[in-house]
Amino acid sequence: MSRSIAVLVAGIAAVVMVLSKFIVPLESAETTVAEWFNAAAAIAFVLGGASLLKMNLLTISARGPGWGYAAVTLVAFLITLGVGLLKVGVPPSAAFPDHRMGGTPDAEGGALWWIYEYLMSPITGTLFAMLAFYVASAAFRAFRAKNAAAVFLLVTAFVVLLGRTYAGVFVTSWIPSDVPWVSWLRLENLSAVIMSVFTTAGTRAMIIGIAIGVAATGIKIMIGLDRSYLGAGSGGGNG
Amino acid sequence: MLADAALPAEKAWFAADKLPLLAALAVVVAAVLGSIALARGGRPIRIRRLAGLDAVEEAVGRATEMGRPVLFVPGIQDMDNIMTVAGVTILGHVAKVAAEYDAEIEVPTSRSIVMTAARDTVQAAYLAAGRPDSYNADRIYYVTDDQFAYVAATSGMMARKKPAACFYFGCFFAESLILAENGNAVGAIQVAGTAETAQLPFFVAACDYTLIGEEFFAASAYLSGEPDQVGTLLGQDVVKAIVWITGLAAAALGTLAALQGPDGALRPFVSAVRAAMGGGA
Amino acid sequence: MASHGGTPSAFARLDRIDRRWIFLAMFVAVAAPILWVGVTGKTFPEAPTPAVQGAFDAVESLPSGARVLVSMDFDPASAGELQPMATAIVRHCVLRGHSICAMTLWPAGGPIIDGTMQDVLGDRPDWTYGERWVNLGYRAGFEGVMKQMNSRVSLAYATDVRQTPLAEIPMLKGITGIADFDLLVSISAGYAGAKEWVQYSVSPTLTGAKPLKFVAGSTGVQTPQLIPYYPNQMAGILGAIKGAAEYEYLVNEAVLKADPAAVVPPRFQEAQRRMAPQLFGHVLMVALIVLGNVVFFGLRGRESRA
Amino acid sequence: MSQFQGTPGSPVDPAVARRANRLMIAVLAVVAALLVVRAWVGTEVGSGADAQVVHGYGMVFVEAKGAGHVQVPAAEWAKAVAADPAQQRVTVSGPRTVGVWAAALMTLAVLSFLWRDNPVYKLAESVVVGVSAGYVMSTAVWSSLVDQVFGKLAPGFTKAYLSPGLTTTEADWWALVPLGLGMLLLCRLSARLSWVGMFPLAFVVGVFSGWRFVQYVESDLLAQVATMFDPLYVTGPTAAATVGGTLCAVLVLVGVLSVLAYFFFSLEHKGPVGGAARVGIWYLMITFGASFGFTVMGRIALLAARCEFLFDDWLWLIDPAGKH
Repeated sequence: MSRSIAVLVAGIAAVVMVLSKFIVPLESAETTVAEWFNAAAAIAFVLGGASLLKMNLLTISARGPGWGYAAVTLVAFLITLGVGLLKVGVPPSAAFPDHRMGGTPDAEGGALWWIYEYLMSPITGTLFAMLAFYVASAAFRAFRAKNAAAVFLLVTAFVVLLGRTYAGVFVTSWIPSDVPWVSWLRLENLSAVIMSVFTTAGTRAMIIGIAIGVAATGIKIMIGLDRSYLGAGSGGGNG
Repeated sequence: MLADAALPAEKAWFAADKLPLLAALAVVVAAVLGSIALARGGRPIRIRRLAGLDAVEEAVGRATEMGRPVLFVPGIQDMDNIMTVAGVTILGHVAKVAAEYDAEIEVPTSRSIVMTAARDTVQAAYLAAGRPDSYNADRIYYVTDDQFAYVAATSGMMARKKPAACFYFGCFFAESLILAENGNAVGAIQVAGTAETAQLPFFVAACDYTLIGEEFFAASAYLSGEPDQVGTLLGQDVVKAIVWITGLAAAALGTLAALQGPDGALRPFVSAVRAAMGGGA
Repeated sequence: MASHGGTPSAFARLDRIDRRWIFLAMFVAVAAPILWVGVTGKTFPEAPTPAVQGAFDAVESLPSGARVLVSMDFDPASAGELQPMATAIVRHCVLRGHSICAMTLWPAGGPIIDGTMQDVLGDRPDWTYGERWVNLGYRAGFEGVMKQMNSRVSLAYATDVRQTPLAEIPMLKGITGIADFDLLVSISAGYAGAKEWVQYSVSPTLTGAKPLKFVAGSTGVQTPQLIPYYPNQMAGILGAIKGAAEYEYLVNEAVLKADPAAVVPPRFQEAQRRMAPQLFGHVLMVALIVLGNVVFFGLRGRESRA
Repeated sequence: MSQFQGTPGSPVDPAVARRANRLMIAVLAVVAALLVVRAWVGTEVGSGADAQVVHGYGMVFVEAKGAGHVQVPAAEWAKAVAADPAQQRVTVSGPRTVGVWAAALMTLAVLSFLWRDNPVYKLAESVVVGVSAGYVMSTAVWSSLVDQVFGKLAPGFTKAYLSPGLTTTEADWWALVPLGLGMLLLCRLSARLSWVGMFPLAFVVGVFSGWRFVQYVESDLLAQVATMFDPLYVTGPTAAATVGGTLCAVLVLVGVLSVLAYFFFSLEHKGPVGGAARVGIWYLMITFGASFGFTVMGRIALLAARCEFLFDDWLWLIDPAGKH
């Protein structure tokens, strides 16, 4: 029963949003819904924090494997949240110099800014930078020219990798740049042609296909054929 | 509030410039719903052969010969991600082939709900293959939610057990590289499928077969056998065919208009249609 | 894998190489040029690609005093690639006399706006807040924020980050919806970012009377997915650090052309400096792939002979 | 568990592993000793008569301005000290210098994973998980909930205690709707009540899929198909430009149509469809190759940024941006 109501809610919401694109008086309905949507998105972040709290508390109380690390996460979370909500050390805003809560929570000089600048930035930045090492290792051990398709892929990758740095200019500088019949063979020009012709065509076809797929999913949600969203929550990962 | 006052008093109730969009939406809706109705009506819909799916049998067969396990990774996202759902559907097929060949199948997951879903799927596959006794739930286990910890544990497992076939079907991020690299190092046949565009190049370069984007969803729809899913697939093909023909006609018209020169009769028409579709002048 | 006889072949030894040597090679390939460039201060000349030139022209061609909405949709994890772009585009806007309205759709984007504006406006006290630039900050809601801004910016943002109501901000006078800006810029690391701006805010205006001009800066991972939108749905794209370097080069050239005696502060050449580690990193990658394949086919040849 | 050490190609032989570890420690010790020596010698900041020698790494200088402090290059400090040795206007900032050290150590902690999995890496990872969640949550509260929800329900209280710039004075009870949605969403945390969370989720999914349905078709289908009106015959200023332009235009159209053909699933790849699909796969491979190149480019750029931080902000080995 409640599932059917949920499916109905989703269907009606979707249809109204589609109609508001065409029926002008519905535009204000759309912006109101957008406002609710945004507030729900903000609360989803609160939900994320709460579920992190719950998970780590469970790990700690059960003394599960790595509970010490869970405790570190918990302490880091609570400290950051605390200084953020209380605006610890935040310089007051120029317009309201006497108001304690007038400043921006992450303004330079505040405690939350310090955490952002000196803990969050370097660690997330380095976690992403690690991918440079992994891709190098995979380059040596996994990217094999096993078939013609892979050869095509790797050769294109070489052209782009070299053509997008000075290496391309250096390697093919012997090709005259003022003879239009051959100058496109210079690596820097060739990589530009790959982008403007092949990537444009290939990606255009792909995004057309994806758009059709998204539209089909939307239709199924509107008529209640697709209910997979009633499943579970999700997380993310490093791209 | 101020903005409302500035608007003209007599406002059209319908956004006229969106008429082409409405037509396009109508075409898509008609194609998809019509095809679903067709599929529900019991009309058989053929799906083309997918090299990546054909490779499943070959890879599992080889694993059986070598007496080594088969590894299946359903991505690192939860069941609300459509790629994970598609991955688990394909897991059903792989498990069925494995059951028929009597190969061991190993499924480490990054989410506990995915583990539950994977266990149900694999058990059903073993039952369908007539070997319910060979099903071992312990081989399908949850590792950790954390991305790199998951990939580290899975890599370690791969190094120890040396699977002869590795399947990666689902939503992948940076771990795609590390998994494919380790699979390569143990000499496994690797088959991947994802719609995560940034990871596709790496899978194509490092795996033996890759189901690319929509191909991945098509494989899942085909294997699920549900008329709604197969019908949707057909509906999408119909829209693609319309795009194909429209595109060809557009190119012909555009070229003709260009050949006619700036004063040609076709030019205003082409510009108007193009602009109405949102393609500039 | 296969080693024949007592001593393993060179191929087999290479194939079993500890991957930490590869990590070390990558570190050296990137670190050494940084030290070298840091000491010498030399950079490579850049030849702008059409998409970057398009972005530059979009900013350049606006009349002085135009209003530009810059959405910095990234967090510190991608700042290595995108910060130089943000700095270069904002600097170009300021040099051309455009007013800037900054915002972000990413929760961790707030301090990035502050940092960028401080970098660019540090020596421009004449660029008063409220008159020439304004910081709206972060708002949760992704596409929901775009939808609201399409009809009225004040629906999404009641005040700026300094708690000033939008109606009292001089530079936003006459701005109702997003299409009232002369240009939209998104420096984007993924969702929500440039692609969503194209879909939700730019494309709907293309069939109307005043199409919204749009320029995107994007990470290497996302760039290929934006290419089909150029030049129809976006005026230009800065792709990865190379795009940033080209844009920096164009802006610096324009400065030097206007005043040959001008000195370009080194903080405005960040991306150009980064092209040196980039060069060696790329060459190493190519070399590793080639070497890996030589080893692979070398071993396979031996196996089939044995 | 040292997962990466267990992978093939790593020193599985314990003696080799021990030797590698000893070598690593020796290298680190040498680097540390060199850094100590360099700190003792000192680094010169400022120029000419203003030059001062500083001993240490990662120091951040600030100048008092208004209510807060702003970061200034070390050279400013050198100038200020040269003018007045007792000045207090430009000083070393304790918290920020500690911050640079913390950032540097955390950077190294993450990089240490490359050597092998270790507790220091796990510590950095645990810290960042907690810190990011806390940061995002407090930002969401301040930037969205305070103004958009609390401010509408209790404008007087919010203006007095939380958000002095608030202009609304009367309560807007419609704001209860998003609040209610949010409360229901929070029910998902409880096992017993999680079914209640289904409704706000259905609302969000419905709204979102309605928007996506329209915008994908408008932007990625209709507007993209519109580009196919591009003429296949392009005239350029020279013969080469005409040939090149025409060829490119033809290649783009052929590419779009052939890749689309590859993604036809209800037709077997035989005959003309098969031919088109085969051309399509070549286009896809080139597209992926370019994508591969761009992705690698991005990864390396991020690494370069981290290296620059270590060498510039922390170790003061280089000063390309004039920070010291």
